[in-house]
Amino acid sequence: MGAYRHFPVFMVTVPLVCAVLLPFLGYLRQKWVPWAAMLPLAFSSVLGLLLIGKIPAEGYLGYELGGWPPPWGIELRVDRVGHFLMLIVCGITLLALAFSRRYISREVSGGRLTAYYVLFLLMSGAMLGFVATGDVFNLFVFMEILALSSYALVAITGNRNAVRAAFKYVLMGAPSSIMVLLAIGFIYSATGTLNMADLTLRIADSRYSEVLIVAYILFVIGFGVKAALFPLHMWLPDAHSIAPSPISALLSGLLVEVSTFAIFRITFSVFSMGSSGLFASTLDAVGIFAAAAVLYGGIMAILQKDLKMMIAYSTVSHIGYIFLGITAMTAEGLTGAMYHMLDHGLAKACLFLCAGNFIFVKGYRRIEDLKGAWRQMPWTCFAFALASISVVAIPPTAGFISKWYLILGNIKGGNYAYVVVLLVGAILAAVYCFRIIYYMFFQPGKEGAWEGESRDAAPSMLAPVWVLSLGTLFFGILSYLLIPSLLDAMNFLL
Amino acid sequence: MGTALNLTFIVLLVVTALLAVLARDLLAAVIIFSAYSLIMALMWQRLQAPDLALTEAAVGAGVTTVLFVVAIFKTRRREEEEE
Amino acid sequence: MISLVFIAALFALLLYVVANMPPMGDPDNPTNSSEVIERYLEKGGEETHADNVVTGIIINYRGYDTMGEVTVIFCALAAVLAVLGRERRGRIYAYVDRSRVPSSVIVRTMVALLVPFIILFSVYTILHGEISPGGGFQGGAIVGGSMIVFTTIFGLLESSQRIPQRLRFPLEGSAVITFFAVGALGLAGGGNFLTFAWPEIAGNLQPSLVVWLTVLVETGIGLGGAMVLISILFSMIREEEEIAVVP
Amino acid sequence: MRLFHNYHYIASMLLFCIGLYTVIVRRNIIKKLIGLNIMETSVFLFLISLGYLDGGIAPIGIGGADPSRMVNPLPQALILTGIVVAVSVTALALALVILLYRQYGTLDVDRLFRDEETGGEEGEEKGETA
Repeated sequence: MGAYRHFPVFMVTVPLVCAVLLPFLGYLRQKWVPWAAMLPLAFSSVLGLLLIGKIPAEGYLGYELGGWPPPWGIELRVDRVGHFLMLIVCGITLLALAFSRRYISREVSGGRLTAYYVLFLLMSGAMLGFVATGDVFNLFVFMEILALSSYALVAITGNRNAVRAAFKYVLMGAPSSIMVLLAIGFIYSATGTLNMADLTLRIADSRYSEVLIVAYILFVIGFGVKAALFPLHMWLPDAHSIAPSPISALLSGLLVEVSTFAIFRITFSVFSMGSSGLFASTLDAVGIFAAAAVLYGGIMAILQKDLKMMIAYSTVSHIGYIFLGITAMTAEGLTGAMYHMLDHGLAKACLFLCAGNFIFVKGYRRIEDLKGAWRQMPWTCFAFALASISVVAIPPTAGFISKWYLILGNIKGGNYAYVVVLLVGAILAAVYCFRIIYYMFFQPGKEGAWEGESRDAAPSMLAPVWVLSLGTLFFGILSYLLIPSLLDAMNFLL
Repeated sequence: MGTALNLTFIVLLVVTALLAVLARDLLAAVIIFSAYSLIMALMWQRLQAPDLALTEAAVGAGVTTVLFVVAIFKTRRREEEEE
Repeated sequence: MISLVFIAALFALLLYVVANMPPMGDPDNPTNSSEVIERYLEKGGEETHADNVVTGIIINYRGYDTMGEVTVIFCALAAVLAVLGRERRGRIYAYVDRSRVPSSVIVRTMVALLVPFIILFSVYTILHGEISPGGGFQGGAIVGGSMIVFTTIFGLLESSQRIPQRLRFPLEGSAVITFFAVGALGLAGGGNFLTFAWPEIAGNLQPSLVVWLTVLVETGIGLGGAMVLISILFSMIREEEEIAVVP
Repeated sequence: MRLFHNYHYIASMLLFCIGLYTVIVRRNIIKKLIGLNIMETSVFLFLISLGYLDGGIAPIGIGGADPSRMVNPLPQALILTGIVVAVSVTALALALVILLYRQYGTLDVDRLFRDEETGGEEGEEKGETA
């Protein structure tokens, strides 16, 4: 074991500690803060990239914090899937942060600017920790850092609607955290341990299956609120559409997926499914809600007039997709779900950042106002179109690959109804995405709407958008690099 | 003896929780909540958790209550009537 | 109505769980009989050098949780400041200080006399954390509580001069920073992150070293926690309209 | 009989539901936050009772206390973290309440969210700016 075994803990801890140090820099040199905030995330990204191929043969990289072996101490456990997600988190947070520098200085000022970057780093570090940890209580702690920083980031502009959306988010998020804590209490009472790997062993021969099932249901409800699974999604459209655009990109592209990953983890690593019929029926119920989410989110997205609101509802729909992959319980379905997390993270972050560009340059939020936009903002419009194509799942993009595997997984699992739902969801996505593309490229703009001196957004705001949209294309064409190892990892889990 | 005392605490906890929830005067509700936290601290001492009893007495009954009181002074004291 | 039904159903479900749970207080139930607990209770004293096993777990066995915990309070501070903003510096600004509660001489004198003793008690709580109930955050919360009492009687202006922003500002992150520093120290000794003990290097000094590091971390948590709570309180109390006056 | 023996658990579940009722049904937002705190403490009570041992002593090993009689220290360590988390969430939520009241002049959720349908579109005017 070389030095790389220390990498996971530094990937998680360095952003958190740098967040604490950032106010000092803000006090001395306010101007350097946006640049300095990128350093820890770049550091984490580099460590994450160096870890590629270093995950040992047993399928995970464990790290005993404090040198205490797992059931006594806390363990970080990065398996292939977790590593994959950590890389996504690093990449998207870094791009969103780069985008923030110009964007946020207009919406937020003074001391709050430093607070914005502090909270941003705390949120990124917490997401990494949330994915990496191998201890259920540690999971709760990271979830709380994540939740607190995201509540505040939604409200950071101080705009009255933003504060209200943030409060709505608190009112749903905080009880759900408590439910997760109660669920942790339940599984602790039935097994006497908190380490995930240890839990798997003990749950298998626990006498208290009733307690465990209710614990599982509470976990699903608790993380379901954070992941905005259909009936629990009420906070999402407000929070995602009103937050500043880089934050919307993080919330929609990462937070929701990381929470979904928590359910995935609890389902497959902790409860190691299949031991009891009741678990399976819980998962079936989740599947029904996920299918409802796909349809509901798609229809609501079509009905929206506000661009960011539409993208937010599209997120509700796509969370349904990911859950449908998980409930399929086949390696293909799970691979599709994981690949969809990648694709959805890239595409949604790109769409929200494009919306941010429209708001920043012209102040336009409504879909109507985008008519004829490409004349003035061609770069943003083309990136938007590319990301939309991935959302709709048209071939060379990553969205197609992920949906292909989702459908394949559901066919193998015998859930033909869900296959239909997935296809209908893609049609709905085509309706709401192509409408905007049509407006942008083929409709004449309103008189004077796209005139004036300001051209397309600044290069520092276009670059992240283009990296993300080209990313969807890249991972679509080169999917054979990742799919086999993901399939392996999933077969290993099942 | 021990059980009776525990049961008394539990009854008190439920009663104070209900009162805190039902009181129309927010300040009263917060003060009742403070009493609830103190009883909770005593309960935890009975369960042999002195660390937590100390924490709950300082944080739950102290800091949290004061934060609530500050918030009430910054906003309004009475619950609004039904429309 | 739907929510009432939902809550009733949830309560029934939870009761069903409770009815199927291992009996409370039984030495044989899974929580009390696992080998996790045995090691904590029997070897905790010698492995963490803290007689209070809870402190041993918080600082040593599960130190990463506590590091997360102190990050949570720091995050709460950053969040509250992002939402409400800091109070203005006492020297430059004065304001219509409405945070004072009118009170008699007796109350004022008593509070002024008591606050130092409360702070002394909190110092005791922090430093004695490893052998008696208490520890960093409890002590910090007690300091916070004493400053709250002081603020209600003497007003925000007075108390923000006693604990000025330039004192609080560098100390707010002290909990996370000490934790990280101690953790990195363990790494420097060749162990894992957050390792407190290196028998091969420290030799005979190891027990006292661990105790000192524990006390250091507790102090960091106490100071950081107290400052964060006071800053949150001041930020919530501060008035919006402030008037600049000549000093 | 086991149900009665676990009366601490029942109490914490009851308190949990009282708290959840408050969070969902009561319209005053400060009331909701009190409910949230009741929920939190109830879960803490539950976890601490999990670690209780009949006739146990506090897990502080001074004066040759017998380790086999000590109660389970792990839930206590977890709850200490939990309490800190609870007070942090409460502080942030109350800060939001203060700001909401400044901008809307009400603490009632129904009034707060009444104009929600149009809220997203007219949201350009800035409220308080620091």
